[in-house]
Amino acid sequence: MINKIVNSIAESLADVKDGSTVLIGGFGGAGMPNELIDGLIAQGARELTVVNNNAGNGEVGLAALLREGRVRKLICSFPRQADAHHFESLYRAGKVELELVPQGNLAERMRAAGAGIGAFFCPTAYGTDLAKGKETREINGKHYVLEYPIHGDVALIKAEKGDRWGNLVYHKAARNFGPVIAAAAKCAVAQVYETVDLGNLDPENIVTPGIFVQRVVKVAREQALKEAA
Amino acid sequence: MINKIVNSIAESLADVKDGSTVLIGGFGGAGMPNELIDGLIAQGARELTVVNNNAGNGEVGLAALLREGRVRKLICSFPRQADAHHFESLYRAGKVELELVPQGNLAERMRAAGAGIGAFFCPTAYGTDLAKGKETREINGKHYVLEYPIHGDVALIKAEKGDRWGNLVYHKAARNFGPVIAAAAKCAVAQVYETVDLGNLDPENIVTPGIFVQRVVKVAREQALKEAA
Amino acid sequence: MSAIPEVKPAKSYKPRSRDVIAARVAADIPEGAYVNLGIGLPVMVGNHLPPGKEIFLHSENGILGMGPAPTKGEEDWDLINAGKQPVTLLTGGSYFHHADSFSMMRGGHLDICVLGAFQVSVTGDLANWHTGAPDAIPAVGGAMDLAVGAKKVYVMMEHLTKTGESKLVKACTYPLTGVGVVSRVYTDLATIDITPEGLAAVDIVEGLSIEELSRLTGLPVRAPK
Amino acid sequence: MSAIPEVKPAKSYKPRSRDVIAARVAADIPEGAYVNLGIGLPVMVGNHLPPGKEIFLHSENGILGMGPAPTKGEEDWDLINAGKQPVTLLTGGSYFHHADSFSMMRGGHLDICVLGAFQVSVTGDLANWHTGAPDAIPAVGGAMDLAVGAKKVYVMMEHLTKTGESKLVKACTYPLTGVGVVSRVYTDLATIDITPEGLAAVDIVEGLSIEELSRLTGLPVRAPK
Repeated sequence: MINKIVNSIAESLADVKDGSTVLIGGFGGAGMPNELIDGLIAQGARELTVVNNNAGNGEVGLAALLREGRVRKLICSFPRQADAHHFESLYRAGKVELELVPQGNLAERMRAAGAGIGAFFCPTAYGTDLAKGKETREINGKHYVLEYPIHGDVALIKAEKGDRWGNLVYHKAARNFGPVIAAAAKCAVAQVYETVDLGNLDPENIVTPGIFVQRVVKVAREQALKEAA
Repeated sequence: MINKIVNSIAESLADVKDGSTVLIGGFGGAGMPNELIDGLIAQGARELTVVNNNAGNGEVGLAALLREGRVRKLICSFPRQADAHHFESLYRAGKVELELVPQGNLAERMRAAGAGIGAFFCPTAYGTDLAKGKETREINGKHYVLEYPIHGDVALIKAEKGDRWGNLVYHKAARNFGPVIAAAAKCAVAQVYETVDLGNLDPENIVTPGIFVQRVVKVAREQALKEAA
Repeated sequence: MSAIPEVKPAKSYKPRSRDVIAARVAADIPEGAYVNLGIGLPVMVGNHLPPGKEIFLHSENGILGMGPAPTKGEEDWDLINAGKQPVTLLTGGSYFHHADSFSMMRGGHLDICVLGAFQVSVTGDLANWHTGAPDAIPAVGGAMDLAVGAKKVYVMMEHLTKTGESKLVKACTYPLTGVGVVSRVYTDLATIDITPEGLAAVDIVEGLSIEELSRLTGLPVRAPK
Repeated sequence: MSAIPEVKPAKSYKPRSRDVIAARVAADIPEGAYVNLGIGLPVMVGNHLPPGKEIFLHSENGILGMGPAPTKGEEDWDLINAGKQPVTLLTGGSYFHHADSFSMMRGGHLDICVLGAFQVSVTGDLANWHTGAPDAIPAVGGAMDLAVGAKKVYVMMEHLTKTGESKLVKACTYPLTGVGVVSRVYTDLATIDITPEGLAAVDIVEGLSIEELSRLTGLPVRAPK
């Protein structure tokens, strides 16, 4: 019997290595797997390359991971926010590298990783500083920039429900990067509020099929955390 | 009020022009929009480029469109089937052009069209006759072939239910190419067995959001047709 | 020599308020349009969409059919807009993941996006993501994806900077967001189309002449037809 | 001269039946594996998967967790496999669209695919989609996507053609499906790994010597360890 549900966050992250690329879901606080990130802090992996849309908010989750000095490089679309002060200090001190990527390229580059695409010509950012040094090409009169996939060693996902085969569903706009990073990482770990029996999720409505998910771990619903995020 | 539900198949296809590229959903008989294809035959458009995984089965749908001589070119992954005799005769007589595309490239090239990607490096078919004359590149030690999007003027989709904003859900493996071709075509027309009120489809479970669908038309459930397909 | 005091001419026009600009943008959005309202000023357009018309608001984080802010106490922090503010979903709306959401932009499925700007050039170049200041934390979000993807890119901005310089320029001096992407600009002074022949006013606030608008803009602006 | 009749040596081995080959393939599929069984011969592997093990069958047309054929009268023609035959869905299975389905292949998410073949070369080249006959209707389906995508590509085929030529060859003469993609070949005579050092038998049918296997194959085959 295949059971991808593990008993603890510690177990779900036990083998994350120093220097890993960690894809983290979430857009602002929605879909941000704070409990898994706390687990990653406790686990101790260092020199991480982290991919997330933002650069942490306040003191929880990614902000805490940054504060603890575990992040060598952040690949991100929007690190500038009122409460992203940990990132800001580290960045100004030259202690974290930033690769700024337009949000759609962030999504599409990870989608390419999951789909086995070697590179793709994308119109976004053509003619801007974010395309500097990149290969460009005109195709049918339109200008494109060549973009490469972003592969992850680990993906940290916040979903709503999961079953023992790793099937996932999400809650509203907390879905955001979840299904994309699940496919882009070697080991996708999903925190869920509910683990359900096989068959409880309608096969028509499964958003991330279990093939993309290696581990599922249940966390308690913490309304306070969600609002703080 | 926006109402994408049209009253008849004739109305849904009234403006299809000669020479159009028509993306047709379905894999074998599953998801094959036979009623829409019958409508296209009645509508009369000629010199069509048709994209479908197969080359028609028996006497219905795509097979009938081929038989009627409306197809100039077929872009397809698997035209060889026991009951694809109309295609076979036309092909042997040099009356229809064939572009053979690996099935995943067919899907990914249409996905690229819908996603605004200009071209992509794909490992499929590298070193084979189907990559002959195409640009190749080695990326991180792996070989890729450059593939271009397939855009459609019209997409013909078979879905299960649709609402007046064009939101669609499918039935089991009849989903196949539907969501992909909806996004790849200028005008996506979906035949559905049920038109439902707005809100009847759960926002978490909508498979094709209405932004990708221009017209929805209700057809009667014809078990006989489905089995013949 | 007795000095004759120089009389500064009284300003003969009143700039439009942000709400009036937002309402002006909203008036250009037809029923059935798929629209993305950028963070900042453009969000205000949402407050001026005519309630009788069905217009589909897209949010980059995976929402189509976005509704207004929830009433106090009804917030769901899993349902937020691009600016991370709680929103609602209209009946008929849907959720999807980020790759699909940006396919909607990049694939040309959005009819209109409305963006803020630091500068817009006469050729439609847009600068709205970075002031170019060396110590600024750069952040781009979805602006570059929207700029190349939407069928029409509308910009909503003040006509002049706080120091009185035109934000409509011959060539952007701030880092670009997109090249030749802007169709129309809505400011507190006028609505102006970017055309192959240059700037063309669609409307001007009452009391402002086309000559004075051109002078303030530092560029020739054609009079409305 | 009185003729001494030449005695043809009796065949000392019996080739494996298709079912036995299928069972042999099935024995190499570990629990939890994500597996695609190609149309034709490989479909038979499904009949030999041990009922106690959970193995996930993928079908290119958007199914994960494919189950066995339905009982007569229970067919749903919207639920078919790659060979267009009616199937069922296991509890816990899911449906998805074609682009996602081929992402599962191309993205390296499938552990194993089992394909038929016309020829396999010593370097793992696969030829299984076209005989090269000029009048044949070409058809490729998902074979090329599977060949480059799955972590391991297993081939299941007769060892020899009907005219007695080896289908394991130095270089394929039929048009290629994929270059250097095959890991292991299961035939009616042996199970053979494609290694950087050449062909290496894993097992051979009883009574067939490694020398005779090599002779039939027309290529050196290393003996099983």
